[in-house]
Amino acid sequence: MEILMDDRPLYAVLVSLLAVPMIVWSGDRENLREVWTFAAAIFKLALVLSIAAVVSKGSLVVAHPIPLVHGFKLELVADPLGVIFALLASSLWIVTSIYSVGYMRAGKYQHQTGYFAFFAICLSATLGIAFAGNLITFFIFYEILTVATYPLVIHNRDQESVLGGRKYLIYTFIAGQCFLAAIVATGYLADGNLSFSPGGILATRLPGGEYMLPGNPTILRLVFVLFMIGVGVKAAIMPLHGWLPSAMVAPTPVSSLLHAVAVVKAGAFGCLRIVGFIYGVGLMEELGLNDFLAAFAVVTIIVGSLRALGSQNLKQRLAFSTVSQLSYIVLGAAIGSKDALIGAIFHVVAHGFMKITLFFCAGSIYTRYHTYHIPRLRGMGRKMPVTFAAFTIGACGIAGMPLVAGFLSKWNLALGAIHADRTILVAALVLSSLLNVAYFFPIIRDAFLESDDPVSFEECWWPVWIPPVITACCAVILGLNPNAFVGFFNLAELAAHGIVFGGG
Amino acid sequence: MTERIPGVLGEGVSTRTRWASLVLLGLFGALMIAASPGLPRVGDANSVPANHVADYYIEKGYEQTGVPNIVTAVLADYRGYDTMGETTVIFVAGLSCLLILGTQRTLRRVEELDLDSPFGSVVLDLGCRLLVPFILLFALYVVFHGHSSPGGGFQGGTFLAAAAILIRLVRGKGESWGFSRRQALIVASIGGSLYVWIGIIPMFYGKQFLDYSGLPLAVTDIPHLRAYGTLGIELGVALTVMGVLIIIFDCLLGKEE
Amino acid sequence: MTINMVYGHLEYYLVAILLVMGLYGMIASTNLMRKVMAMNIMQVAVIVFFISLASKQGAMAPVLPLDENHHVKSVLAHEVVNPLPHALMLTAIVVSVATTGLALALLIRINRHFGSLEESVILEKMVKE
Amino acid sequence: MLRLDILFIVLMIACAWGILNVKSHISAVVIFGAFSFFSCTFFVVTGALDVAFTEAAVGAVITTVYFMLAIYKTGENVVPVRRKVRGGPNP
Amino acid sequence: MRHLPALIIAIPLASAWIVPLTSLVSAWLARLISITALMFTTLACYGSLKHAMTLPGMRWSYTFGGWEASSHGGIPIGIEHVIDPVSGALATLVAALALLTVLYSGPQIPLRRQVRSGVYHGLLLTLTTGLLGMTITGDLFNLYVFLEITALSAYALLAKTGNRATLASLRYILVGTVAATFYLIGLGHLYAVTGTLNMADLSVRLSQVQDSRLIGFALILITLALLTKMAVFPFHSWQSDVYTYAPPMVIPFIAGTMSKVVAYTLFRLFYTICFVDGSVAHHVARQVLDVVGVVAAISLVAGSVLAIAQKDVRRMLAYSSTSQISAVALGLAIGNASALIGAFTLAANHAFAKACLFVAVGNFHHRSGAQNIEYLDRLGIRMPLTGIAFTIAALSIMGLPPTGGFFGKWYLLSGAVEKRAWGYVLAIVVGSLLSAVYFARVIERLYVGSFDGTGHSPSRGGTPRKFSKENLPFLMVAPMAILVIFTILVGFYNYDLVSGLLQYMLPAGVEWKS
Repeated sequence: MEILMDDRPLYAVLVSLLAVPMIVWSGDRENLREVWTFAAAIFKLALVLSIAAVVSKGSLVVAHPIPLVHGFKLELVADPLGVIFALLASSLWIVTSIYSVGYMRAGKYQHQTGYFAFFAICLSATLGIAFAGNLITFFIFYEILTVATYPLVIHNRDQESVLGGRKYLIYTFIAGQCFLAAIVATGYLADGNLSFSPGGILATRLPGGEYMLPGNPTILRLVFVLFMIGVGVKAAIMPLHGWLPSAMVAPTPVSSLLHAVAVVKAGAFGCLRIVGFIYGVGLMEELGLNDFLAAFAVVTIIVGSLRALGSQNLKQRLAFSTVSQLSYIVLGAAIGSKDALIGAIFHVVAHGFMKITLFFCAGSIYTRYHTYHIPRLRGMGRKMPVTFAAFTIGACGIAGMPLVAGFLSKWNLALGAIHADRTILVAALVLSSLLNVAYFFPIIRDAFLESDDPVSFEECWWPVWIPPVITACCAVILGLNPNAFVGFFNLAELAAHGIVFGGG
Repeated sequence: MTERIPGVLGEGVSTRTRWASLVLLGLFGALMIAASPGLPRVGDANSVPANHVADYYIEKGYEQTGVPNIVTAVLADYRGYDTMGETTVIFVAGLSCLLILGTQRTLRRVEELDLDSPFGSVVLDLGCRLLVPFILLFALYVVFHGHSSPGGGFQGGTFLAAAAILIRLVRGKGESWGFSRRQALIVASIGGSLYVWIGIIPMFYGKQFLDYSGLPLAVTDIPHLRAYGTLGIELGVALTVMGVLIIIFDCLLGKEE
Repeated sequence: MTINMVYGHLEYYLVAILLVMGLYGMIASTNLMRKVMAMNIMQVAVIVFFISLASKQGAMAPVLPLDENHHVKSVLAHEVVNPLPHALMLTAIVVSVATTGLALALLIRINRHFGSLEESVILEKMVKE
Repeated sequence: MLRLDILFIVLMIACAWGILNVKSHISAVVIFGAFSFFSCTFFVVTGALDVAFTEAAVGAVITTVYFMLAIYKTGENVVPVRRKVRGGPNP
Repeated sequence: MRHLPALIIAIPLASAWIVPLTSLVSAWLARLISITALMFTTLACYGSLKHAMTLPGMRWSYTFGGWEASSHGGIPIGIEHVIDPVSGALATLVAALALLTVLYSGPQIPLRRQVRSGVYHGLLLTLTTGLLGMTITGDLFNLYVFLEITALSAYALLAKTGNRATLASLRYILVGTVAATFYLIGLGHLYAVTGTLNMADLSVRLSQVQDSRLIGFALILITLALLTKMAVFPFHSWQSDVYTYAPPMVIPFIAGTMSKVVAYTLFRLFYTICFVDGSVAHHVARQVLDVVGVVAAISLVAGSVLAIAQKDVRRMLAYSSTSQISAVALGLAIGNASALIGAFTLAANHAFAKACLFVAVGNFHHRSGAQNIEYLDRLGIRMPLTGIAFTIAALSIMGLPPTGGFFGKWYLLSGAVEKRAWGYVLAIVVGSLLSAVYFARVIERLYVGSFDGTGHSPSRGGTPRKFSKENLPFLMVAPMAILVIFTILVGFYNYDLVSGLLQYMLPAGVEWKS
């Protein structure tokens, strides 16, 4: 595969960062301020698309590296996996921006300038994570994302949000330190090589098939655990998920883009990077780490769904559903067969579109009726038909119904599990799908059927209800033709192929 | 934790502290005694330190610096840089006392001393009248003869200060020859500047900092020139010490505002 | 350690004792004035240490003598005690007096505010504030 | 043979003990004067004339005077009572 | 040109002597003189650093009085200044910070009290002189003299503001004098076995000494003294009170530079004096240094823990300094290339960031009289510039990317891992976590404020005045801005810093791992 030296990834990262000073400068002149956001978003999407066009032909786009510390550079490499994540984030940023404008203005929120500024920073960090070519680059943007999200979490400045913010900081800082320690250890074990390469850098496979380990396996396992703590907090793997539900106090756009897509996916994405590009699936087998990881993933999937079933607050329920859905990706990484990886990578996209739809809906309901309390949604389907239609589509997708994107990812996951003869996992998938149905469909039933007042149209103003429609449509289109738009599925296949067979 | 009374251990002296410190200090003493066998015997003429640098000073000292008192030679010439720092330390002490205790008023006026009643009896009074001139004379002798006999700037300056302090002590309020803190500060600064500039001037004549052989004096042979330089800095030191000691005295004795 | 050795290093042992006494005074005495005095003891101990290093058996003071026609006699190294530590210790003495002056100034300020130099009294005052 | 230097150091130690344990400050200062006087004599017998000179001028005279002044100003010539501060750092 | 190393000392010292005099005439003149003097001093430091980098061996020795010192091969009868990359850079740092401090204290020193301001400036100049001298001197006893100059000036400046400050400063005097005495005794022992005071000559002659017990004792004493001056954990007790009650204008300078200079002395003691291969001294020094490492690792954590427990911002910052300087000491103790680079980076970063933090806190105090964390409510919003400066500096001390603190931590960690010292790794990680905790607390106060009625317990950290309307004077904001810019630059241009300067600081025999 040929390599194209080109700084577009760097520009894609920087563009939203450049918007920040303009946003701050515009201050309270709202429309002008929003113009900057949209300009940056569109520009960013354009850049990422142009990169994707190259990458989907099977070549890499590499920005000129910037020396960072002795022996390590700031490398930005656009490979299939990264491009998928970048596409997801940058495309959804536009939709979310529309939605944020509607939501924030309708809700008359304070300090909107800071809100949009930090949002832009978060997007830069996300793109940085997507394109990071080595661990230290990844870590830098990872920490920037952590810090830049904090002001958005405590945006309401009330006690609840501040407590949520503290919880978030504690979890993520601890994770970050463990991650850093793991990275340094890796740099030592793989003497000075931290760059992601498909198939892993830690172990070299001898012709005989067995692996030559750089250090004794215990240390490798320990480092892996540190890594998993590092990414697992953001990916909300079960013992480490505590911050996510309490971070739901943030305004809904934040929850929808960051806590359904950017931040948490950054964690899951990091998990894929570690498994596929640092350790390599073969070494995972060798060290017996994949069962270890799979166990956690399964537990998270099931227990997350159960907790979702348990909560009566819509956003909480969505949060827990996110927790459980994210672990599909982790599970795919853990299984490590090609189909499973395709499923996992595709699930990054699919879940992004579906879950953001659901959050948008929750937000618009809140804007209209100021409630997240599920029993009070009874009959609202007839008042807000569009919103609830979108909600239904999203729910179907999450539950893995055919014709919606979620189905493909689950299908591939199941296939992968079977090929890797771990049929038991299929049972887990099925069970979780049932649970998804169990915690979404009562809402929909109540909303549409549990009242007999005539259908009316009481949506809020358009920026609030258009975005969910768009994302829902995308989800459906992806379900019908997974290669719609830029060929997500091909990219996923490319990435998975690279991970499994190395070199790629 | 936020408040402790000052102490080396930074806390009140409970018996526990007392014993702990005793143990630690005993350990310290034991260590020092244990290390002592490596030290040269007291009075050993061929110990290591006696034969590396010191012998050079003793044998070359006079012909290089023209100062028979080798300690003065080392102090003021070979290690004149140290002595400059040392003078600075004194000066800093004076400034510190001004900063901590002195104020505008006390710096202006003289009769601020807080000795409400002089110690003076007739005998003391007479004694100090007799004594002071000789002290001054001796002080000057010490300063200027420090080359070829024990003594030098510090001692001389101390005696100069002692004279003034004696007057203040005996005659009490108001009697300080009009030598206020202000003048003391001026004297001290002049002394120190003298030192520094004696150091700086040679640099204009292509010599190193504090290289007295670069002083623009009409003296041909280097050792004499150096001797003059030494004399100059001794004078500077004396002035500084005198001024500062008086400043400290007055500050300690100044009225509270 | 033979008797001879002990005899040759007696000064150092005594210096150690002086140092320990000074330190102990600084720690254990409850009065700030005494602490400062103890500080002085410690500093003098160091000076004694250096001077003992410098001394030579039966050597003369480092002031070169004059011969009959008033020229400075040149001497051999072992006839004169080591002048370097003397120079250093002059500095040390001056430093110690400077420190003492500063410390006493602070003591007076403290006494003005707290009305005492007894640690226990000062502590009570501070707790009251 | 009698070693004067040892003798003087021993005397210094005695003085130090006195400084630390005597009741009133003034007597402590007086003993301090004696202390530095003995150190002077020690310096003399070890041939450190300059140091002895300086110590006599600075240590024995000036420092003593300063201590006297400080006592005079603080007006406290008290017994350093050995009262135990209960507990450790912050009672 | 060839006199630059002497000018580094001569300029501030000469002006220090005349500033109090001129203040008798006009305080403005005095301030002007000190500012210009420090400007030229900074230039001299920078110039001599530049020149030293061009010399073979990057070592520029300047002897005083024309008496040769050992680097000319002979008997070291004189005193020399040694400018190498480390000392030159550190001197430049010190001088620059001193300049900033003079500017910063401008609006806070009332000029009508002429003499006081004159004396203040004089002391500031002597303090700078002392620090510079400690940095660039090549002679152990000369270092002691400058140590005392520094210490005395610091005692006085810190005691400037009244009662508790005097008490704290008195304790500082007692502790500091004990430290200086220990240093002197250790020095005496080294002199007794080598007969020289010049560092270069000392390292040569010390390598032939066989008596490990004596060398060990000397090293232990000197190390104890230096650790005390650095306020590393068991010996830190003097620092907190001093930093809490001291006048806000000198604290940034003292907190920023003093501990670094002493740390550099520690560095030289071990790396340029003792580490001569195969000598007994090297062996002993290595052991002592390992102990230092353990102490530093403990202190790194303990300092942060103590900082978390504080109500008062400046006290918190004092304890955070303890933990940070311990990180530097840890880097010195680990002693491989990465760790040393980490130590240097952390030192530079901490110098700028901590100075900036203290300036910011001083500004908060200046306008609102608040010094307790409880009273900082939403000040970050009312004083946006100061708030941002505080936040950035705090982030860089927490060691979050892409600040200098992060890179320093990175190098330090990789050094520890190279040495397979997992305990150190743990200490570093935990330390920076805790630092994140106590800074996050303050920043949250600054921008969000408090919700529970607690926190407003009347406490001694400066009761809150009415928030003063008029803005801060320019001279109190500009230094803060400069400091924060430098803090950011240390992070962004870290690589150039390392490749351009820091890597030349590595002592002989310590090389990058391939």
